[in-house]
Amino acid sequence: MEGISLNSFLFVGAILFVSGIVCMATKRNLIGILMGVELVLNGANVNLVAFSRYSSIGIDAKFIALFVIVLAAAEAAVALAIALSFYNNHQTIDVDQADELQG
Amino acid sequence: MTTGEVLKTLLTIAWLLPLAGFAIEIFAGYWQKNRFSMAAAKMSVICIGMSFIFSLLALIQWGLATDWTALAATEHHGDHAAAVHHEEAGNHAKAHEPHGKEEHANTDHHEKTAHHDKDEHEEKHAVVPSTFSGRFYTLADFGKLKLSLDYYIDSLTLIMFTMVTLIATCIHIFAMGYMSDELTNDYVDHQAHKSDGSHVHRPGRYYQFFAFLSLFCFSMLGLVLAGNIFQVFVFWELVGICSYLLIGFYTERKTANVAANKAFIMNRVGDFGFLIGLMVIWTWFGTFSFTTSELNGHDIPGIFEMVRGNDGAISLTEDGNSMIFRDGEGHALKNEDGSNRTIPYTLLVVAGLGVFGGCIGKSAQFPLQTWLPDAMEGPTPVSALVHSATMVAAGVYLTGRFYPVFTPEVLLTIAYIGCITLFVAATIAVVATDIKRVLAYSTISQLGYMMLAIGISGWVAGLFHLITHAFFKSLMFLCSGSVIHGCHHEQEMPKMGGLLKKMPVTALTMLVGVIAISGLAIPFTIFGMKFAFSGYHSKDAIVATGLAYMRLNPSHIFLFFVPLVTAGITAFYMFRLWFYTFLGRPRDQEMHDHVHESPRIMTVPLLVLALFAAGCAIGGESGFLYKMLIHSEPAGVAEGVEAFAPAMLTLPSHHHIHAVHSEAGIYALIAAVTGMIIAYILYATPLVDPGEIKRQFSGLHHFLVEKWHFDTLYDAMFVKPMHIVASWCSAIDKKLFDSILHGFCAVAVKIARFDRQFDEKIVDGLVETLGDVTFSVGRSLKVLQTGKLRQYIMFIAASVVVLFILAFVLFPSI
Amino acid sequence: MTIPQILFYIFALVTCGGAIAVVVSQNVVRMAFWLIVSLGSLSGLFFMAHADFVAGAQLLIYVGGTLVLLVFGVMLTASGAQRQLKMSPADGFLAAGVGTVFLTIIMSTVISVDWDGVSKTLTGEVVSQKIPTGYNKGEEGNTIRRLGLGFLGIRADKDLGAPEDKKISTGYLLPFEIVSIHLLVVLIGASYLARAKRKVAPRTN
Amino acid sequence: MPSILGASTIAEYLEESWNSSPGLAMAIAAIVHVTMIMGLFGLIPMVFIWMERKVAGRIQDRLGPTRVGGRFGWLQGLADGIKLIQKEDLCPKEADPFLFKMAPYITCVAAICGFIVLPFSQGWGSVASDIGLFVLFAILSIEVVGIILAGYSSGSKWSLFGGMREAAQMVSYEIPLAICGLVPIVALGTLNFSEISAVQRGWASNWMLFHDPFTFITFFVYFIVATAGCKRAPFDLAEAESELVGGFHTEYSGMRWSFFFMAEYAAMFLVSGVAVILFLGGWNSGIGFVDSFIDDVVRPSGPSLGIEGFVLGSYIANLIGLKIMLIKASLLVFVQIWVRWTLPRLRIDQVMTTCLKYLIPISCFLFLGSVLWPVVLSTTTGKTTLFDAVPLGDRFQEQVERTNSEPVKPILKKEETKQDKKPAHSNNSAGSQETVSLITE
Repeated sequence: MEGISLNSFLFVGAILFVSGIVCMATKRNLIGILMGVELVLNGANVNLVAFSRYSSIGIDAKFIALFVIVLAAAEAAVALAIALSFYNNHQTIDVDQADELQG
Repeated sequence: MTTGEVLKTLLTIAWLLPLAGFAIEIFAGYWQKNRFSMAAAKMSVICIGMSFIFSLLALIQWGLATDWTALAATEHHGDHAAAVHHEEAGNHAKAHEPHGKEEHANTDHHEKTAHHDKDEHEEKHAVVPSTFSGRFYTLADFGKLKLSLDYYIDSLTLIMFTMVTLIATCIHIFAMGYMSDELTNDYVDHQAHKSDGSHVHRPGRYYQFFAFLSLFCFSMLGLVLAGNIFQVFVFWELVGICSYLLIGFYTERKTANVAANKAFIMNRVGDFGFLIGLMVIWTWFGTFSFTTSELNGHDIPGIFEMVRGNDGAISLTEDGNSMIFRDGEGHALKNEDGSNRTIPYTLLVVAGLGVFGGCIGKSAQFPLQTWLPDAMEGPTPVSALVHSATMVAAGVYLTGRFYPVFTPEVLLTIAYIGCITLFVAATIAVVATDIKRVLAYSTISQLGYMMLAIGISGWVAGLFHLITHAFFKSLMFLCSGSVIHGCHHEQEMPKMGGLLKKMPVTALTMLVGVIAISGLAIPFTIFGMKFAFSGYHSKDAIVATGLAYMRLNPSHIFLFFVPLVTAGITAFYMFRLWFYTFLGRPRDQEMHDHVHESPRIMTVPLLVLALFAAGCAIGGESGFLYKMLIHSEPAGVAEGVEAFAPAMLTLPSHHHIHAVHSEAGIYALIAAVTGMIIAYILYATPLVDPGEIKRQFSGLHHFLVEKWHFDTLYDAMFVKPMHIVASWCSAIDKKLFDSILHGFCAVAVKIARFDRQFDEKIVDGLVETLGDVTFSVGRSLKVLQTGKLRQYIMFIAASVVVLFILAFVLFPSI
Repeated sequence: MTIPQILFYIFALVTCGGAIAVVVSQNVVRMAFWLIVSLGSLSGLFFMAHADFVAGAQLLIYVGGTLVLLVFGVMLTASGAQRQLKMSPADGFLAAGVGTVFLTIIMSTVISVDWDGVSKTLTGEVVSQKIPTGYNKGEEGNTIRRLGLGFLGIRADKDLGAPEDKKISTGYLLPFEIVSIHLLVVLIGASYLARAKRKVAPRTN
Repeated sequence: MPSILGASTIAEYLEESWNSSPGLAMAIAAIVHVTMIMGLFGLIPMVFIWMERKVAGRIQDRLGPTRVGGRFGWLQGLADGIKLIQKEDLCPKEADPFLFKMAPYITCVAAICGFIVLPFSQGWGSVASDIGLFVLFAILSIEVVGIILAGYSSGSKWSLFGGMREAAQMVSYEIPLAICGLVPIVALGTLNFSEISAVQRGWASNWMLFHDPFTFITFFVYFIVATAGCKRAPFDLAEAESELVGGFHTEYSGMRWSFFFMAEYAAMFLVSGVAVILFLGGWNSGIGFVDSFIDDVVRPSGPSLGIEGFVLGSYIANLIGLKIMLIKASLLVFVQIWVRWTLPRLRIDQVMTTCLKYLIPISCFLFLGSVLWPVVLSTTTGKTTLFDAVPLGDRFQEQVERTNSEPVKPILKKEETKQDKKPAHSNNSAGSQETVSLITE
């Protein structure tokens, strides 16, 4: 794979990661925030896979990437359940409404 | 099994049975249903009875082993001794000595042979040992010091065992009846009052009483069986605690408590001396064991051998200041550097005096005699036991047992102590009106006799009197108990009188005891034997010893005359008691009407004891008891001691005593008869009014009633000074120490005040300031906790950015 | 520009564009769509990075599973007629600013690190930036056997020392099983949590 | 990126014979493959729509299309296509126009991508991935997203209902589908379609269908689940005409509408192809001597076509294999069509119940059974398969041994390894190829 450097992968990961952060920070919809989380996790996964390809970590990084994916699925399931519960209680999905715990 | 093992086994069983009884009773007593049954008493009686049987078996075993030849030999010896007057004494003594050596060479180190079974034609029996010793169990092992349970069995032990168990059995049986009113859940103690004046009601303590009795017997037997002086001390104290428990049995009565405490504390005074003696012995002798014992694989000689060697003589160094230790074969013990092991003679005296101090306390000798009369507060069976077989006998027994360690100076002290005691107690007994107190003072007096006898080398006489006295005194106490029981716990003789018809068995058995203690006898020989009760023989022996002693040491004239006169006084006050109680007209008619003879369970022991009181010493010096005892006589007593340095005392030998025996007997009999007649005149006939005499000698009477003012004296000597010293101490405490303490306290309070200021201003201030700051910071930071998820994420992101930038700025090189 | 490079840039562009579109989009369903696009092409990137199983798992779990779930969630929580939750422009600008700075920092970090040097320091090997890929290198990205054996502790890509060490190495089987159980528990918990609670009507009397 | 086996063959041919640059060669190869797949994607629905019409007609006791293109109306599909292309592309006012337009593409892309990994004969696939089955299932699972989006973005309640139903149905049926796919995988120990097919060479008794009782049942379960996964009748609740008008595609028209159908037929073919490869011997005829003849006589014969090991005979053998494969898959599609026109539609709750309460437990049971089967069989008969096939245990053992004997080097060091003085291990991938050849031989 000539011409593709490790940095290219890392840049992609960085963009995904920062996009995820910004997504989390800006979306008022709880599910939008979840999407941001997924983006962040994928940004990390890109790095893992890239290092697996370009460094001597080897296959371990792929294992970790797999675990990340699987656990992200679990996380998404729970988060969605929370979202539904939240919706049932508040009749909205707006996270700005969820400020009962403010100081 | 050898004889020694058989004896050991039998006596051990006899010794431990009462303990088993105690354990069972005291634990079984926790169940309510056992408390008010006769089971405890029966158990107790069975235990002590079995003990008696085993003791008796041991006695028989001992006799069989020696083929009773020892007694026969003594018989020969008696003949022999009688022949001393015919100038055979020297021969005998000479024949005696190599013999002893030979025997010691032949026999085991642990065993001493009797000195008296050694006539030439009895040679084949000479090897039979008369002493068995050994070790049960090592309690503790502190290097050189071994604390162990040993046994030491000779004929004295056997006699003591048999006597104690027999008397104890009788007393137990008697007590079954006497204490039967305790068999209730609601015992009314008429002599104890609550604060509102009503009588004390309490559950009966029948089982407890018998448990304590058992423990008492166990302790006494253990003391007798003990093979070392430390063990003796242990059981000594056990006897003490048992007497404490039993004297204070009516614990609701203040007088009983005081008496128990008094007995206990008085004994502690004596035990203090005992402890000093023990320390001296341990420090200089290095062993507690009476006879040769094994330590770390080596035989080390016991105390007796070390002091007396094999010939019974004390071996002094040339300057006479120290005593050389010897082993059982007479060789001097060596130190590691080869020099002779010695003990300063003074310390030996101190050791002897110390141990005898313990005996003074235990046997209520002058000047510690005051506790014994007060000990009458206990139930009468206890008094009987204490006064005859156990408590007070322990002191005399130990004095006898420890005789080899006593130097002539100590013996002289013992003699004088005994002399004083016997006289003082007898005089007090003359005026006492409480039936039990009369008996108590007579006990003290008789104990004085025993001590005196031992002190003047009448070893056998003293212990002989111990045994006989045990029998007749227990008899009399039980009789008095029977009287008290019959008179519904009335103890004052002036309220009695004329009880002979009401309670004939008690009266007659009492009369046997009175005759016995007075030493009356028919001064003729019938069928070759003097017809006399036991007291005559023993007291006769003592008086004879005193006479012999006086002849040899003319300066100690009192040691003969005082006991002689006191023999008369004894007869007087004993008959006074009997006449007062049983003859004449009843002085308290109402009480007299209710008097009744005691049940059979109480009278049967009286009869048994009366039999023994009358006949135990039958035969006198050729009797069984005497011969048994003389078996155990320490080496060297029989020969007497020639004017011994530094006290320059000459102790009479058997031959000397024999020489004056019949003479002394007559004196004593005259004295006793005189006393009896006076008593008869005074109390049994209306010839003389004792009240008149009392008035004429009111000063003396008062002096005697006040017990020679001993209690007053002690009060003045010890109690008052102690109070004064205590008040001084209290004053010092209050004035000096308290003020110092108060000063400290004040300082502490001041410091604390300052501290409080510090705490409040600075510490609290700091903390509160911190809290306020935290609170205000939290209040202002509260704004940050918006509860808005997105803002949190922004915070995180922004802070990461800031951290990154900070890291870049601060660590640009990385 | 080689073919792989072109492919990479296409995939990378779609991935990043999709991610940014997710951020920019206001409609949740559109966000989901862009997320699908982004993550789908990300799996293409994984394929290119010779991680075909990870890529497959990415497709299966993320695109096929998680995102369907998300869309599901969107539909279950969309109340009313497509009400959109607008963010305030200030928030947007702030987030964009922070995001830009963040991205700059990460990018500069990535650039400033000498990966070859780091690798050399750590493992003594130089990271080759250019590993040529030829044709017929059939299992260049075929990692399934390695992964499978790696789960069992048999490592084809690493020298674990002596041959016997390869056999006793425990691998990732236990973590994998734990994750499986975890997943199961999470799913049960999630279904319980998401269950509509029936509220008891207050009694009227 | 896993190299594209077929493409690489062409590319290598171009590179070696025509001395073209690698990039160019690869690009040409890619274009060829894309064309072929797109063609297939266009062709398959056309054929199957025609087939559906004819079968439906016959089942309903009528003729079906008869006119277009000749005697059997075999160009009817093309005619339909032309008609649909001509139709106006409508977008409802309430719809989300962007998503509305994108949704069919996603569905289509998912279906098309499935063909990337599905081989039609030995080596005749775009990508010979080791995880072909896995990727195929993954790609098929994307399809549902398009449908949901379509249903959602149409702005119509019918569409939304349809989309939701479809989503629920497909998400549910994915589970038994994957588990049923695992059953032969467990028995075989590989996810590679080529290897799976190669193992089933020889008589039909070697087919996974007859491997053990569990795979036998699994095939039917799989077929049911796959039918449901393709939202075919009787599980076509998502587009139930009588209730939801047209379900998720109610608002669609013209070409966008046809895309959904093309995707559906493509998916039908895909799942049938997977069933053929997993259970029905793939491109093997099922007649022992025919297979032997093809592989042993035809395949190695003929002149070389420029690269080593690539001879004319192999081309012919693959062609035969392709035909066998297509026939088998078409037969299965026929069965699906048959079922559609003969069975009534279920209710949506029945559909879900069937899946969640019956198919999932059954498939789990089958999975467990197939896992335990070799153990039971080997303890009772000493063999690991009922019929004569390569024992699973041996092949696994062989893989382990090969992995152990392989020079263990990090992938990164490949370049150095090549320049190393160890020519024996210069090709790191030799081992894996060896496996494939070992199985095919």
